Amino acid sequence: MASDKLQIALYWGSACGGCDVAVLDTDAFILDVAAAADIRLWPIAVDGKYADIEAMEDGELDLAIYNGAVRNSENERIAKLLRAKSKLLVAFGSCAHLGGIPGLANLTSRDEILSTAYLHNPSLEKGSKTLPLPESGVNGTTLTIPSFYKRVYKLDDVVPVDYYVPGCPPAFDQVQAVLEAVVGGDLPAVGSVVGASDRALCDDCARVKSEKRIKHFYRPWQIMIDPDACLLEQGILCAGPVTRSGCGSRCPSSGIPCRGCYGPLDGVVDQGAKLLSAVTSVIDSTDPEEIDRIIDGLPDFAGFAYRFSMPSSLLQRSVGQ
Amino acid sequence: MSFEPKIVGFLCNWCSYTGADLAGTSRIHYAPNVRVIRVMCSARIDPTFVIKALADGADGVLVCGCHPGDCHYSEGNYKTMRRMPLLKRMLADLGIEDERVRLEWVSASEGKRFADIVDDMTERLRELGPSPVKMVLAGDAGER
Amino acid sequence: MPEPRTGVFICNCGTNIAKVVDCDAVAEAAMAMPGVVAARSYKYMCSNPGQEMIAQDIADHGLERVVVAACSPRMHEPTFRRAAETAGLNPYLVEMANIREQCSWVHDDSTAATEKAEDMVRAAVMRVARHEPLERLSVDMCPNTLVIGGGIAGLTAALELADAGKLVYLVERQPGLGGNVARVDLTAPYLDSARDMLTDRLTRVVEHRDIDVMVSSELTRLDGFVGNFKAAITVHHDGGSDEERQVDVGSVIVCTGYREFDASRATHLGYGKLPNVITSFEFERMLRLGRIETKEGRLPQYVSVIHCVGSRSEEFHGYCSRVCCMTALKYAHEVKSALPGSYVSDVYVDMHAFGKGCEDFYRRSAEVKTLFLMYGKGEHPVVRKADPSDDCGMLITVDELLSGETIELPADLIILMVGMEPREDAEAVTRLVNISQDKDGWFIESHPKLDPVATTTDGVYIAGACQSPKDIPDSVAQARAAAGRILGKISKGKLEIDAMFAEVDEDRCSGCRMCNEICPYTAIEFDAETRRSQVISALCKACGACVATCPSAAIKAKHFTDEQIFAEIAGVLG
Amino acid sequence: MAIRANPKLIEELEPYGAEDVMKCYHCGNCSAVCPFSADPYVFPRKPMRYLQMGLEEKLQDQLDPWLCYYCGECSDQCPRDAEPGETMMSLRRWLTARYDWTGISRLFYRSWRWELGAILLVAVLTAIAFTLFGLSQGSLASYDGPNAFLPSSSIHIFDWALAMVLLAFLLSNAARMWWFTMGRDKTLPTSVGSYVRSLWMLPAHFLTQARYGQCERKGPWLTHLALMLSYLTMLVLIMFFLADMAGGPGIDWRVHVFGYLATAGLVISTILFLRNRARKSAPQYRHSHESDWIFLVLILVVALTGILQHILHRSGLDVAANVTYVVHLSLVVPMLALEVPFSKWSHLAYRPLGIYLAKVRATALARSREGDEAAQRGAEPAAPLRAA
Repeated sequence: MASDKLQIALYWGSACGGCDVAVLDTDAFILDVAAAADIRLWPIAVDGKYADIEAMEDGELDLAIYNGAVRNSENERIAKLLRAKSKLLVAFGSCAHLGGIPGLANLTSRDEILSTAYLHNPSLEKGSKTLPLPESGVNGTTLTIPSFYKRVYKLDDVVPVDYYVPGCPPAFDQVQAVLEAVVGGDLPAVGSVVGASDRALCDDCARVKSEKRIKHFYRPWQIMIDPDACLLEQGILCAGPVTRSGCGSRCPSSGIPCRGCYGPLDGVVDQGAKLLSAVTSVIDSTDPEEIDRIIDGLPDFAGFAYRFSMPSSLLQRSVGQ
Repeated sequence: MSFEPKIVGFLCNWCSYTGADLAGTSRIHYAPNVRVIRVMCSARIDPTFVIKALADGADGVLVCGCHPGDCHYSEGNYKTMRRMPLLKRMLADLGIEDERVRLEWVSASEGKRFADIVDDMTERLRELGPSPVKMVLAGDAGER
Repeated sequence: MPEPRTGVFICNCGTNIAKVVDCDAVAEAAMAMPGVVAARSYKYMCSNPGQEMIAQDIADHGLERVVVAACSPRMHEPTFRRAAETAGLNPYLVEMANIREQCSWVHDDSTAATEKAEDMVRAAVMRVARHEPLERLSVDMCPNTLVIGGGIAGLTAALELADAGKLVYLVERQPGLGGNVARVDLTAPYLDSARDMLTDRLTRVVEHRDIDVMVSSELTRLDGFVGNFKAAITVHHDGGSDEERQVDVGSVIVCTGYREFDASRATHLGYGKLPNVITSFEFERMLRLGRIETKEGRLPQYVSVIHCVGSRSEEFHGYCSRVCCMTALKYAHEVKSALPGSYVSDVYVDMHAFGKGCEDFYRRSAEVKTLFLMYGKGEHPVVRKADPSDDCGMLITVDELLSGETIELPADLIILMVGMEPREDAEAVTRLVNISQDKDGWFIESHPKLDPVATTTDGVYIAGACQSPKDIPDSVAQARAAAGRILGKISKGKLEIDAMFAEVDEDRCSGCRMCNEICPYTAIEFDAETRRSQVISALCKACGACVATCPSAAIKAKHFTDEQIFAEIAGVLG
Repeated sequence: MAIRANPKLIEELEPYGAEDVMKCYHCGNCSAVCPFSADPYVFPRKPMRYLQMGLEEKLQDQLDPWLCYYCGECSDQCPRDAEPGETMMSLRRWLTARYDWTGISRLFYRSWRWELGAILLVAVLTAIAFTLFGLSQGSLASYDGPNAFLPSSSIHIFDWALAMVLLAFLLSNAARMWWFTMGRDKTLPTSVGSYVRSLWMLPAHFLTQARYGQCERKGPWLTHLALMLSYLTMLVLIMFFLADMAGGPGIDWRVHVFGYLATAGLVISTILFLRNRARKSAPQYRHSHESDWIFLVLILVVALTGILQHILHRSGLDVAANVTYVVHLSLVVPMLALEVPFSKWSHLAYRPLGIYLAKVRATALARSREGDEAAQRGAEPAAPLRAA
């Protein structure tokens, strides 16, 4: 069916749904979108079928917004499908952009995940041995389900991506901005991150920064947080310095350290390594034992440093067998 | 033929690199497995470099700086002293064995010490075998 | 973008490299490397024909980058940079692969060595492709000098500079000039008068039209960098009024000297409790007044000098204070000549008489029948009041080493040779002028042997006892050395600063201030207005600590950028 | 217990010849080159240290100075010209003065005028006494025979009387020496046995001066031995064979041959010594205390007058012989009466005694050390047993 309306599709891969909610969060604006555009696919909100997309001409879609990481064969299949059918493919949110929270699964292995979930989960009935298989025969018929990949990929590991909208989830004003940009047709260079700043979060963070010397790391609940001072200077691990701004510094301003969902800045190839380098550099000690004691205050550092960017890091995953 | 590890060595210009040069001028022989990259100060060594080397296929990474207190830039090596322990902990979580990344203090006069360190590290890595990084990533590329 | 046209030059260094590394094979392999348009192996690259070959190839092949695989860059990098420069190529577009010191000289397996050499060359090729042409900075040199401290070192330095027609600001905290030397009577070993030594200098300094003397003054702030410092000085006028002065200087000489050890800390010597136990400086005052007597006004029959008070001890300072031994011998001479009937004894740990004329002085003191008593390091003499029946006022108990006996030595006057200590505000000074202290608190020179008056901060020099205990000749020598260094810099007019320094990309800096604390040279300034950090290039020594620290990759280490090092990593790993 | 140092002591020692001791900075070269310096007697360094520090008591207890023969090696080796050898020499003089309870020797050593004055006085008195005695009972014209001017029988008695007196002085001083160096020290486990066992050393060293022989330079030893033996021979002849000596005019070779040898020995050795001292030919001759000169000169003139008297008598010039005899005696008497107990000569007793006592002391110390070790061994539990 021909239409002069903007043809768009939204899809969620391996995701929590937060990104879709973020789109809905645009509030009344979403109605303008609905007015200005035909939403051809949006599993969470409208009734569209893969078949309809497959039936399309290549490039029939103007815009495909993909949120979530690529964890299984279906995620990849739809990513490829949308890439083919859409003029623009936007990686929306941390998972599509960097791998996101699901990407933390790369710190362990597929086998461990499956055995934990299907063999050793306390909620399972005794002796259950059922493991999800791509194909399984049930009284004569064969059932197929998407195959569960060895690890999590970010979107551009499987298809070329035109734009990235970072955030977990992206701030709604940016969702709006992106959509308006597309409507207005004024788009930055392909491959760039849109709806975010080129500076670190600290640029927008209202907390007062001074020279940094850290003698002890605390979890946020361990101390009375000074509402005005830089969290890091108070010994609270904050990913702000290694994270793109654009979120409006919502976490730090509410006393919660930045987790880095907007991802690293241009020129930083590995967000976790950079955070490590920056934070350890300002440890206030020259005594190895004391230094060890101080970094004891940073448990599961890999988990924190790569919370949103494991699959986009240099090693992409744990290589332990 | 037995496995020959490739080691990337990051050496500070003033102590360790000079020490390595001294090993040369003193003709102290050591294993040819190390590939040295010179930086002005060990403090320039961004943990990213270490991870990059591993990601690019190094079987081990050796980081050398001036002995604590002797830094040409007075306190650069203390930054290294702070970065490396946490880096090693993080790499352990990422499945990189401890022996693969090593921090040593080598002064400009310790050519022998540098040679011994390289020999020792090479030997340990021979026993440990090739780095898992390449295989695993290659494996992923093959079949998701 | 296409890889820049690169030439690779492999030196055989006679046979030094060629006998282990197959240079031709390396050259051949190099030809296959990205951007390489010419690769040669030659006997001696550092020789004139070798350098001409490089220049020629730059012209013939229009080379944009040059890689020289030869000896250590610490050896010949300047040579090959010059060679490139003569051919009109920016010197920073040259990279070396160290295939001699770190390859041919340390390996014997030819295949492995050749393979390694290839990796090293590949790394250099890939690195140099990402090099940028850099220009050395040139800054003006302000011909004025700030001298902190009006002791013998400060006065000497000031005169040296002023006599050369350069303006000197001499800042002295005390109301009067002269420092510790002004408290001394005669000087060892030639027994000439310190007063004479000083007065002539003092008058010249005060009258000199190129010396601006500020007494009762303190340096409160020093900003800027070599050649371009701004110093803030507070002058305390009598009457309590303070005057703030701002002066521009190109160099600073720190001559803050020392303070004497507080003898009352060595409780076993009874200083402060027994009236006739006095410090060397108190005795100097006696000598200057011309009458050696006890507190009771009697002439002492037994005069005892106790060495190493506060020095060379586990308890206080481990170091030797350097001048006390000869001063003590001087006392022997002065006492003997003033009171011929008296008995002088020196209670010491070791006799350090290494200076010019000092051993001879020691011999002469023995000849005037000075009794030398030695005690062990770590032990200490104990002073007590004598009994009325004794023919002396006090008794010194000491385990005498050379006799193995524990003895009691009679004494009427005891002189404690108090050692030297860094001044109480030494640490404050280091922070003001950004130099560092050693474990004992003395200021650290940039090289203990080859650069004893410069510091790790360009343009800041140290002279005299603030660097370590020192006698007058050494202090004077250091002061003149520092002045000489400065005059040399001034005579050049301009200062060249290496192009290798860090640079902040203001469009990326988020003002997180992670880097501020990192810089050992305080070369990083935070601008509170713009909330951005900047690197003062003249202060930067290019260590790169801040670059590795910057979480936004906003700081770039010129000539050691991330890209360059990544390329090198990829290169060595083939 | 701390010992009181006395910085003034050195000044007291100066008149005895210790002038350079303060120059010593205790490198220990002297003790290293000395052939006799050995535990428990380490010298010259240690006595020099005691002297510098003025540890009077310690010095008085020292036997070390008597173990030194002043070969001069130490002074040669001394980098500071502190003259260790001379210091030891002056310590011997000082100790001699200390041992002597009369105080005469202190007087002599500190002032040569006193010494010389005393000698002259005694000489004059002796001369007068013997002249009056001679005239009272004989004739100046007859040297021997029934009315001899000075009959050997009476001189013989006089000699013995004098000898007894001297012996008394010497022995009492020797006793004091023993008391200072051994007797006082109650901690010293000496036994009569150890005294007896080493007794042989006294005559042995007295007669041979074997230790002196161990010095590097042999010359001084031979000269010294010659002087000593000649003197001894002469003493024996005079004390026991005076009659035969004085008898004449014929020459009785059985005794006179010894007489001649001894006289020759005396004359030659003293002349040699005098020459050396005059020329300062070796370190031990570089510093001559007045007492050294007086001693040598006295022996020489005694010997010469003796010879002269002998010749005159044999040539029948009895008057001249008798006059010479009186002169001879007036030199002999002060020599024996003053020099032997109170001055340089006394070392003929103190040195062998010193060597002897040193030996006894050393054995005693060794024994007490063994004792301690034994005690320690006893204290230790029997380890091997426990192991078994």
